[in-house]
Amino acid sequence: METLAISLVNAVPLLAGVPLWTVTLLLMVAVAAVILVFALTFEGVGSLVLRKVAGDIQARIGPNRVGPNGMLQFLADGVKLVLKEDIIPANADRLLFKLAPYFVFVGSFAAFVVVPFGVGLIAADLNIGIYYVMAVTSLVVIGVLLAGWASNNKWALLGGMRAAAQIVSYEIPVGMALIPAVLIAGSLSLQDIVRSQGGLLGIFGWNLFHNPFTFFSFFLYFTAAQAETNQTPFDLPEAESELVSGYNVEYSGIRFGLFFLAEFGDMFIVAALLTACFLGGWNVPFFNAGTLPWIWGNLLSLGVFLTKTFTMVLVMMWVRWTLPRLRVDQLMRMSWKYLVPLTFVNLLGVSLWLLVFRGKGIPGMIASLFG
Amino acid sequence: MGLKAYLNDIVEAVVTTAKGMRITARYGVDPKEEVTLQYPEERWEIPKGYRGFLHNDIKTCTACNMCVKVCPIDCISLESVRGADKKMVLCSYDINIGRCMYCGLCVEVCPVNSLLHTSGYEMASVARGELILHFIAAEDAPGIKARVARQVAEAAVKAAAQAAAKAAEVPSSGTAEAAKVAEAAKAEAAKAAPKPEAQAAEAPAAAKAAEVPSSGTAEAAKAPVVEPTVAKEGEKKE
Amino acid sequence: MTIRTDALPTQEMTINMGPQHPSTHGVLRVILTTDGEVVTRAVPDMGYLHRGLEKIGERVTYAQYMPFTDRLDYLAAMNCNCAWAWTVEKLAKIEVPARAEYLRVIVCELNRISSHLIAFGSYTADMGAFTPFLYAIRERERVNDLFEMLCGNRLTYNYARVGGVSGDAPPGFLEKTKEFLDYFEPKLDEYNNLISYNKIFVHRLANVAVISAEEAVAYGLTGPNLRGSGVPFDLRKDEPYSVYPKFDFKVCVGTGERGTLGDCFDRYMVRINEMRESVKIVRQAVAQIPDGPVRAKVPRLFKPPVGEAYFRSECPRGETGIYLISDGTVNPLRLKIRTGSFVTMNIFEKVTRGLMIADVVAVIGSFDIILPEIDR
Amino acid sequence: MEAQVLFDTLKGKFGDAVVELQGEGCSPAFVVVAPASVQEIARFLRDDPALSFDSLMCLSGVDYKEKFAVAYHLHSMKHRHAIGLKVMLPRENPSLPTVDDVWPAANFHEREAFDLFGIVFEGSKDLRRILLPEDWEGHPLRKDYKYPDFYHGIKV
Repeated sequence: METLAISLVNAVPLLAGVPLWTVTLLLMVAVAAVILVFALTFEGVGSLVLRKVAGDIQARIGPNRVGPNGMLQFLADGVKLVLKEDIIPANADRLLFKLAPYFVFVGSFAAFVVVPFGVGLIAADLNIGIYYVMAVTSLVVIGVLLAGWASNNKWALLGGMRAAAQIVSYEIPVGMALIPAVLIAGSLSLQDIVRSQGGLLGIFGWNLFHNPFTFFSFFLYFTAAQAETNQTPFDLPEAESELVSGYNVEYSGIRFGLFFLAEFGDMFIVAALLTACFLGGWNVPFFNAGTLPWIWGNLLSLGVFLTKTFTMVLVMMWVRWTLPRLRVDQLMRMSWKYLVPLTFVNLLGVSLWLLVFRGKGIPGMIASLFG
Repeated sequence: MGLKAYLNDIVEAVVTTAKGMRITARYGVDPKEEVTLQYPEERWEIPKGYRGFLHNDIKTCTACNMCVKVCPIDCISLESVRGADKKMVLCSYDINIGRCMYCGLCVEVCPVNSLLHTSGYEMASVARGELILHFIAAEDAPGIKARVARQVAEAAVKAAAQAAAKAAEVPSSGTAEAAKVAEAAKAEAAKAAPKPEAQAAEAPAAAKAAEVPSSGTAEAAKAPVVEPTVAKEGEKKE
Repeated sequence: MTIRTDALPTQEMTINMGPQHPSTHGVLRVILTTDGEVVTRAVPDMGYLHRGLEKIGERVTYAQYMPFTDRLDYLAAMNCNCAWAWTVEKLAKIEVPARAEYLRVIVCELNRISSHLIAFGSYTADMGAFTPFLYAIRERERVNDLFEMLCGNRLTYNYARVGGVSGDAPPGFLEKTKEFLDYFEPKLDEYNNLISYNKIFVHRLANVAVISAEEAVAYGLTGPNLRGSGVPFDLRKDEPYSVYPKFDFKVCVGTGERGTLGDCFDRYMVRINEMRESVKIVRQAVAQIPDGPVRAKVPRLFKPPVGEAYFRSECPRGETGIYLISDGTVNPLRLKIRTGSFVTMNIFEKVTRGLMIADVVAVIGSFDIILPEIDR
Repeated sequence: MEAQVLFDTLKGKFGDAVVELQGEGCSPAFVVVAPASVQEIARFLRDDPALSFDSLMCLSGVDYKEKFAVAYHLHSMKHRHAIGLKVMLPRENPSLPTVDDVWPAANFHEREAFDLFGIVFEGSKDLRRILLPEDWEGHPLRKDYKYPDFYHGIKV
């Protein structure tokens, strides 16, 4: 960000007298605003798409009244949420009750910072990108737990407890399933991971096809991430038919809206990580977008990235509208007896593979056979 | 749990999930599978014999009271007076459709098929009173009563006169029978007469208030009828 | 799931589930005492929908009571209609024309299909899969269309009458019924593929709330809940009424195919299989239906002889038994309706002990209770 | 099994506790028994291998205007036969022993009879109102029940 600020100061003579830190700060705020707008738009559109997909799958139409073909439904929903009365239960812990939605929203929004949207489109290319995402999204647990506790509602409390147990247990398989990508790239930075999947192999350069173990990692991560973002079949913290609405049962208006937005934000983050770590990220197949002029290169790679990400989001919705929900003990069993051992075995497999074949994947080996 | 069972579990989970997802995907992509009826714009075909709002054709109704008796929840109320020709004349017929459960028992018992189900099913209202259908406007009831009373009185007077004339016609016969008939007719006329008079005394005031023309015959035709298309009213109100 | 009692001392929590709760299938209230997620006691509290249907019965005539039976179990109103008609006919020994009996069987079985569809659909929705619920509703709409064609209403049919049915089938009804059956039968396999044998679904249901055959009989369970425990008892077969003896069908019982005999999955599967049997019955009935009148002559001011009758018929939610006492007047002296759901709730507290909260939902769904039937 | 045969069996076993056979116009026929011995008879009906009435179909309170009654409808899954059992009770303080330890199914029915008729089942493991609120006054299915105008200030 600072380098960008320096080049900006150099380019625009008007800014010559302004201290460098001010420019940097302003630039950061501007970037944050752009990402916020993007996140909110995605979350709005995501909710619309979710309902449309649900409609299609369930042999009905879905929202189609607001705007052409229901396109503006999410705006109507948003306006409704903002205008609704903000109710705080009489015996709630008011401070924590108000604080909880922000925790959840911040946790999901802050992860957008390291999402590699394009060749140069990344708010902060942290060298600990993946760890940052995992750390920041864990903030959601605190928010959910606070919400459940502060509501002074036993259903909400149960939802909060479930969420805490669930997210904490699934943190391990999520991390373990992502490590193969880190091993292959040799870096925790998401940009580096994406770049490692570029090259002349096209889609066979993706980590997904690198070796059998990475192939499995993709599905393991997908499953574990579904659980971490509380999507069906792992939507126990919400569990509409059991806990009514779980931790957010007492929330209304914009506070509920924040939970709602965070849910879609999480969905995007998971899909983005899937894309970045396994599906080649913003890499345009058989083409190096970095060679194009800055603006076109970035636009092209952004398009590729978003296409892949949205496809993954759609698949997540598809799963969501097909499967029933697990029970709490089954959820825990799934994490500790299935996903954790499998991800460890997988990690071992990837490490051995990399050691034995000196970092080469199957497509790479085949390619080198043919010169 | 052996390793085989463990792996079997995983495979089974994946296979059954895939099966389910194949079905949902088929519905997801096939637009023909959408079954939603876009209600206010599209409507389903209402079959014959649909049990919608009740409608009573008061011109055919004989005020036999069967529907009132059979209604399990007493949502029909009816008031009638005995007319000049000994038939009952309706002076009010109300159905509380807020209470009606559309069971159709009343329609089934109606001997002249004047009470029927329409195909109307839409009605929105903000007051419960609006849900009571008046097939004869409440303000017309006194007018109808007055008219019927007058007709009854007229008929009674006529009958008395006829009887008297009959009695006068056959004085020569002098039989006790004829005298008896004449006597009876007179007595009947006398019985009938005072009552209508008493009513007639009240009636003008009521009639005036309601501004019902006392032209008698025209009234029956004029008696306001609630249109069968109640649904339209509901739409207007929306 | 075993509970360690020697663990750290914890406090039990009392949770109020219902009467407004998405998966109590109405206004059932369950007072849960839980130890974390594990239910130590679940006491059902009923009566939120009590309308005094038995008291109403004492002030209306026999014919007038028919619409009230619609409200007894609104998802299977036809079955309740016919149960009432059969009871009164048993009491007054009225002969019903054959065509009317066939029509009754057709509508009863169609209604059983639609009721089991709701049971299936709402159960999957309780388990978190919302999609099959809408598929079930879609199929049920078709049955409703048929009933609307037949009697003019979609939910409260009021179709049966003492001595027959309210009207003959309109032209085209039987053909449309056949069309529906042809459409519906393959859907059952689709449901099985979509959800019934889904690993998660099976895991949620199998070995949950096991009721042994002896227990089921002792607690008076009937219908699919009894058959789910492996007792092959079906009133249509074992105490035949109407024209049921003329049809060939199988009594579906639980087999314990994915767990223990008598668990939630067995009760669920019995319903799915029963839909197939109902399709079979309707097919036969449509093929065999004779011509003729549909209503016996019953005096308008109907007064049955002094006497008492208990008639039970197989409704989708178990046996609906009506105990009817006549004192020779136009109104019954007393009528008691024994419904499947009401009796089933008796065992609820027993089977839910030690389950998890999510399992309580599974148990309620597997019993397929409906509140108007419990509260009457 | 014929109702008459069953009646004779019971008569032979319990003597005066078995009052009469009510067969006329009743289907199934009723064996009227004395209130005090209903539990004993019920247990016999269930446990006797020739009878084995293992299922209680229905238990209803009845108000015959001059008397109360409790009617039991029994069915045997093994022999597929049915019989009615009836107990006549006085209008004042009607009470009789419970049968819910013979047939667990009886519990809810007994609660309902207690709720709507005020018939007390002695020794019941859980005799509370079931359909009406705990603080409801009166027993609605009695013929002499007066409808209340208000319940907690709410117009009924």
